[in-house]
Amino acid sequence: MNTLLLEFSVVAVGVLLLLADSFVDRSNKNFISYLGALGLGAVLVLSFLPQQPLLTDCTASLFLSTADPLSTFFIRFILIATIIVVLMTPSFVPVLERYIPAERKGGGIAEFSILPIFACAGLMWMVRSVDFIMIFVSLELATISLYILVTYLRQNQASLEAGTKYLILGALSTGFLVYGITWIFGVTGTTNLLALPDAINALPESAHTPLLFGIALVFVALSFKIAAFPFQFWVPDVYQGAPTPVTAYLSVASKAAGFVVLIRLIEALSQVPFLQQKLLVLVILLTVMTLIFGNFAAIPQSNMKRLLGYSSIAHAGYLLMGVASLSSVLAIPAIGFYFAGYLAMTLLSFLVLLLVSENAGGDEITRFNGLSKRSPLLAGAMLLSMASLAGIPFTAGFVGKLMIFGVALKTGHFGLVGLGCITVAAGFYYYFKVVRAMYWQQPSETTPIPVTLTVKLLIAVMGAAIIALGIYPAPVIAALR
Amino acid sequence: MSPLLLLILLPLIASLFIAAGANARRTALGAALINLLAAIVLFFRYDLHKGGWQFVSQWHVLPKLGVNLILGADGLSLTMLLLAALVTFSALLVAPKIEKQEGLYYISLLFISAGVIGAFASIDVLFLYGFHELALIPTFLLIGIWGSGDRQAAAWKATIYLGTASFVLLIGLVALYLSMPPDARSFDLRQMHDLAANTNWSPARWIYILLIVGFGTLVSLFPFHSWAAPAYASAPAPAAMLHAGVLKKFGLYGLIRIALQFFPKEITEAVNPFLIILLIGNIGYIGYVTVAQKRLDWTVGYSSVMHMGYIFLGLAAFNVLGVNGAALLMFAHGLSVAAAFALCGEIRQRTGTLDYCELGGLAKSVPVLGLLFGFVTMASVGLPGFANFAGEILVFFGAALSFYAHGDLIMLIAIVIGVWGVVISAIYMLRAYRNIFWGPIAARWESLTDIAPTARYSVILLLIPLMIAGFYPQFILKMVGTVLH
Amino acid sequence: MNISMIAWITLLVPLIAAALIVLVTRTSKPLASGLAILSALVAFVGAWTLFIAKTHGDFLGFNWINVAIDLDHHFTIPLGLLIDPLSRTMLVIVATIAPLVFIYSLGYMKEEEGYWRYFAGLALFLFSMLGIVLADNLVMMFIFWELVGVSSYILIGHYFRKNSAADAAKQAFLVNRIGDFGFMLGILFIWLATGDISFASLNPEAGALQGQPVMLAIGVVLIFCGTVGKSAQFPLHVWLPNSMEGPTPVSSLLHAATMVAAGVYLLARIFPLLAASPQASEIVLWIGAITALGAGFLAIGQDDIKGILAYSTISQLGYMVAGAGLAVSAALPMFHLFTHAFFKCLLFLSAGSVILGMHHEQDIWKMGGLKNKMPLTFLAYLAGMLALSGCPGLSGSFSKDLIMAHAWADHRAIFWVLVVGAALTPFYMARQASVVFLGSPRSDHAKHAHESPMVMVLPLLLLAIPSIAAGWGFVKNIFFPEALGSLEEAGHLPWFVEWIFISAFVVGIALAFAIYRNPAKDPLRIPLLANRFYIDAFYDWAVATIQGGFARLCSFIDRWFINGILVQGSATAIWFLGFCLRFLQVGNIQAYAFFFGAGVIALIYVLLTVH
Amino acid sequence: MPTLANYLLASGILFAIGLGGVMLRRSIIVIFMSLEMMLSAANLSLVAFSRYGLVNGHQNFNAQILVFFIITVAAAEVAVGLAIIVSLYRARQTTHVEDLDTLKF
Repeated sequence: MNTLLLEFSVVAVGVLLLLADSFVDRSNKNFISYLGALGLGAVLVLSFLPQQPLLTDCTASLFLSTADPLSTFFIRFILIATIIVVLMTPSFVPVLERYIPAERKGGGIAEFSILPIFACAGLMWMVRSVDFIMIFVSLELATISLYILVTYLRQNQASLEAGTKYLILGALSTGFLVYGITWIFGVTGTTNLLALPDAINALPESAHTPLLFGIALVFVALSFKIAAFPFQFWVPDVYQGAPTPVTAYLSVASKAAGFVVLIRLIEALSQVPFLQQKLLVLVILLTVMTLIFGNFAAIPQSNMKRLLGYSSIAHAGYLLMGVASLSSVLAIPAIGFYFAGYLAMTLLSFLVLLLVSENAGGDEITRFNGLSKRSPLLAGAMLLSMASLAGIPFTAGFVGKLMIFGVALKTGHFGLVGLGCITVAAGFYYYFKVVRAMYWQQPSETTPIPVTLTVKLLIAVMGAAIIALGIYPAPVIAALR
Repeated sequence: MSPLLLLILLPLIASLFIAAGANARRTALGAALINLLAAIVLFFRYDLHKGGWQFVSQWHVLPKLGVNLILGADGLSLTMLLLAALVTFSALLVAPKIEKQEGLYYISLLFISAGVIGAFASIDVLFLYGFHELALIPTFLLIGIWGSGDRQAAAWKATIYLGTASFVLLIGLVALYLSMPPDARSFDLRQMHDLAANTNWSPARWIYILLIVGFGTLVSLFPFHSWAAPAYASAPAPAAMLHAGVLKKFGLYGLIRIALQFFPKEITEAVNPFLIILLIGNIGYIGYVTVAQKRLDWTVGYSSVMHMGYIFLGLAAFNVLGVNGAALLMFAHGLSVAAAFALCGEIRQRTGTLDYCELGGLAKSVPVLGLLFGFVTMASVGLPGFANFAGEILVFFGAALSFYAHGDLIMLIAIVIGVWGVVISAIYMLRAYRNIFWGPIAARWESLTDIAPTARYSVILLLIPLMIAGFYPQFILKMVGTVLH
Repeated sequence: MNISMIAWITLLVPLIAAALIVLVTRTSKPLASGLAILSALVAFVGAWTLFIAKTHGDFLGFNWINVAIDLDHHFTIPLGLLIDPLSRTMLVIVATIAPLVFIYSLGYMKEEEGYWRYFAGLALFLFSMLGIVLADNLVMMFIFWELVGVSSYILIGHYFRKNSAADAAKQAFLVNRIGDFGFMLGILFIWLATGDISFASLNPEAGALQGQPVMLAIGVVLIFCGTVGKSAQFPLHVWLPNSMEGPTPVSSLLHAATMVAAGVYLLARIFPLLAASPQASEIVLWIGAITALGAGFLAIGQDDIKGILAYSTISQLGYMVAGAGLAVSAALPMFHLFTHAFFKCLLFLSAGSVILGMHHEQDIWKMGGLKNKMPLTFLAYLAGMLALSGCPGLSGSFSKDLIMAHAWADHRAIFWVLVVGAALTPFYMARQASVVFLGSPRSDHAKHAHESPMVMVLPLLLLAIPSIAAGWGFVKNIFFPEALGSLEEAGHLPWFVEWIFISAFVVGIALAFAIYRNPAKDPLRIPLLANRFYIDAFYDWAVATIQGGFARLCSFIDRWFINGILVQGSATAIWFLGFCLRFLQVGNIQAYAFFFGAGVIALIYVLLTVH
Repeated sequence: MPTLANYLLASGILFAIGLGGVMLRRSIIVIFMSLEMMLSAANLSLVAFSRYGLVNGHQNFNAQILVFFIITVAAAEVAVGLAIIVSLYRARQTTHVEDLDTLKF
């Protein structure tokens, strides 16, 4: 089968779900999300069939797309992330019903679990595309659905504010992206990443400045997507305001897609001699600032969602460390593995956060007080994900950090590694704040938190994944070598 | 199925059962007892003539990168395993009745135990490291929930300090790994040995320093010791026993296994003077800090920091005598300090305070406790008959030998201060004993109940091997001797 | 049953007894004491068998430590029993006095609590002391050296609820530790220099000592530190008087007869080195002489019946050390040790009997006229006192005069110091005798004092015999067969030296009886002496101020600099940095847009400028 | 006959105005319009580039295709964006950016 089929089938799933939504009674919408998860699962299975590109000559067509290991891996990654998020939505329904004016019972709830599927399709295209046009279109497909999702609680001020911020800053970065693409195209005459290096090498010295201008603008847009300092400002606010499943989705899937594009771009441009040094310095600067800001600014946080926002900036920093070491063969496996672990631990922590904040009525860390007494299962799950985020051995987070720092050492970024040690220490601090709340403090009320079967299943799966990846990372790494 | 894997898994399985709702104390004790017996059996099943790694078994993890789960044991690790099993069992035995979250309490203890056992049983450096880290969160919980005094601050400091230190250590290990020739990279200790022996593999100096600092912090090497005393002072007795008795030895174990083995002579000799200065800080400086303490728990906590200095002295001697002495001292100190913390906990339970000013004359109301504490006191001042003495004297001979070989003045100073340290530890331990158990007894202590049988036996369980190894050190030395040449 | 078996049994039986007492018979008084005495008697029999059999040899037990340095070199610390004339003699001294004291204790401790602790301590001590005597190498001796230290700690601290006793025990242990600090270094030094630690192979010509007088001297002096501590020589003598807080039998056995003499025994053991090093022996000599004289003076200033004896012990130990320092023969100090053991033990035991008779009243100025109340004790005491004072014909005189005679030959200054000391001895002893036994009672206790039970008196009488006779020729020839022969012919002594000794004795006695004929209170009370030359006060000050201050300083640095500034400080700094950074997140979209634009410019700038 | 430079200049100015509007104007509606202006600036220069940057004599149509995409995307963005702004107005009775600062630090 050929590559684009996957994306189209995802879109098909989305459309079918919309139809299904409008043809069933509105009493119980959960089955929509289960249906969606099922459909995506089917696509995931499909993705394991052998694939070949739509057109063998990638430089000719506009709908350019590849089927290299990187894209295959991240397509599955995004599918899995979407499935989990879609499965999270039923637990979120009460909040939706609180904040959405439903003249008809259950109105506008199904879409909440359908829109991620369209975003998913966009992100899947994005990780495949090797042409700026495709990159732009797919990115917008994903982003626009995410605008809606972020603002979904349309009577909740926080959600609205977050949505507006995301909208405006996102549109701003889009503007920079297209303008950058414009200039790159103007100078080189191509929008294709694979054709770009030769085109640039052919350029006269005089054309370098406008080219660099364009590249810089494209970098700006990508840095915005992956939340690298100084383009991370939307992250904490949007994460805090957005509905929790959406926050989870933002922090995992769309960030991953952004990184894939960034990697492709850098790999393409690194074939140009005079760009290598510039790009390296640029990435290292981004890394340093992102690490410092993400980790240190997270220390004084008291709101769990916001804390996770900062922590996702911090992890972007570690991933950038991997990007800075792309010259090592293990860099891409390292980044991929880091993301695999990051998916499990982040989504798990957001799931627990969702249940707790729904039950305790807020996202502050203090709401976690004495969770170990109210629900040992949730506390244990949160403990596991926090340990993994902090990088305790036998969790996916540890192996990820190990590999990232390994490649960084191998490439000789000793300064980055040194800084990394400090930021890891900071990470211990703010992640253990949650553990402290859950285990040291006394709960305000002792009523146990109810946990549905689906959630138990999700926790079990993700927890198992965290530990399994931490002990036996071979398969994931093999998938990317 | 390798016996060592069972040894590691048993506590974890037990904690699963506890999480599922089994009787916490009985399950934990059962697992620990089986582990103890198994450890003893393995200790004596080890074939001394064959030597080397035995009971080896291996599971592939990342064979291409040279990372595998390889379990195996030689004399040194079997000794440490025996220590771990002993201390675990007696720590669980001495644990008092827990009101809140008993299950979590025992699960945490079992996790620490599994971690240390795994660390001492793995041949693969990465797993050796990873297993040790398993103890980080349980310690955090144990001190934070069931600790005493300023427990939360202590738990914070210890956790973040140790977490950071272990990360630095991890960087050092990875750098060591990367310094190998690309085709031969491996975390397998045996392969690293072959590499060091057969090729001209010579890691850089900064890696050595990184390892010394990383491992050193875990062993509270001066000046990276600030976490230790407060943590031990406020930790619940079983946690302090496991942490100070066994977990702390991991750092030294790692130094013996890795730092001392694979680095060229010129690097070690270049760095050694600084290491010696630091260990002088441990013995002399921390020794007097200990003298200044006014509470028993702080005294014992700091003393466990100080005594690390002797072990470092043995390692810094870089000869068979010194390292043998260090290994013996690791075993001895593990047992004695565990017993000390157990008795600390017992006293605290009865009096609610460990302040020298408030206590006194307890030997009248709790004679057996007093007797046992007397034994512990004498052990930690290095009295002949306890393994501590044998270890210390071997360390001194080793240090003297290395002074004779190199004639460096700093080593001479270290020896003199080290021998003087024996006086220092006598000063504070005897003062502790005199202030708590001797002198006139206050009326409110008249009616204390003497130590309970379980606690008594758990301490005796620690003292017996201590005295066996004291009267006949070969019992340990011939085991560790198989490794250190 | 071969000879080495006997030796090992002699050594180990007391240990077994001690262990059994602690583990099994804590509850039963008779069993505890019975076990201890039994073990002492076994040791007694064993010791004499070894002595009569004239056993000579080194019986290796096992290698306590045996580390393979490389394929053909092993580092070993053996545990073996070295039995030669020296250890034979010491063995019988210890094993003869010990049972007597054990039996005496039956009576003395009858009323006391902690019976089992006491006898376990005694048995442990006996084991350790025999270990010192029989050790065949330095480390082994150090091991038992420490063990006698701890048994002395236990026994001094027997009345642990008295603050004074608790402190005394602690001080005794610590002061000995300070001595052992030197001892340990000395062992290491000798080992490095000669490559061996066994007594058999000690010789000044070995290894690095070859033609290195300074090295040799350093080694010997370091080891001598052990002696200074254990034998309470100046400046480490302070613990011995305080150790009198222990029960009197303990004082007599440990702190008069045997344990404190171990230091002298150690010197005799390393005599080859000592003799070969003039510098070292000079130091030893002077330390001994100073101690002998100073302690003699201090004994005059004491009011505690045991205190006087304690200082006299220190003084006599000074004589022995000086005797060793003369570097003539190991037998010279050993001979005085031999005689001293008996009469000083006797003196203490009779003092104990007095104390019991006086209901634990120890101040001699509350006694008086006891010779009628407790005649047997008085007789025994008289024998001991005369022997100690150097009354011609009694054991003490022979050994002490011998030392002084040799001092005359080689070191005239030392000679005069020792002679003054020898004049002080009869003085303070006669003082004690007349105040305690003569005159009229000074208190009700003294009026109603009574003779002690037979179980206590019998040992006294038994000990009186050797106290008188131990110095006589034939006895001497049994115990010091060859060694003293050469010292006998005092041909090189001028005729009047002998008379100096005698006159010293007479003058001392006479003065004492003249001054102390039944006064109500001390007629000559010299603050300097009563306050022990203020040495103890100085030490207390030094420990409290200097050591305590240093410790507090260290603790302060640790608390505020290392922990406060370095650790907490860095943590706080990072927290503060984060606290500042979070305020970049102002929450206003347009501010973010501004940062965004700034970022764009920065990026462009970087890309354009970097090359 | 204007040259490529003129078009680029014009589009540059357009872009700058848009950026300035985003940074300076207070009303979210206007900010949003300025954003659209930035996009059209890109469109203008894209068309210019494909008109002047000839590839062996022919225009390069890739860019013009991108232009259509951009217009479409912009339309979608506007649709969503205006919806968001409307609901914001419903909820907060304001469309001023200063009022949107409850989420910060």
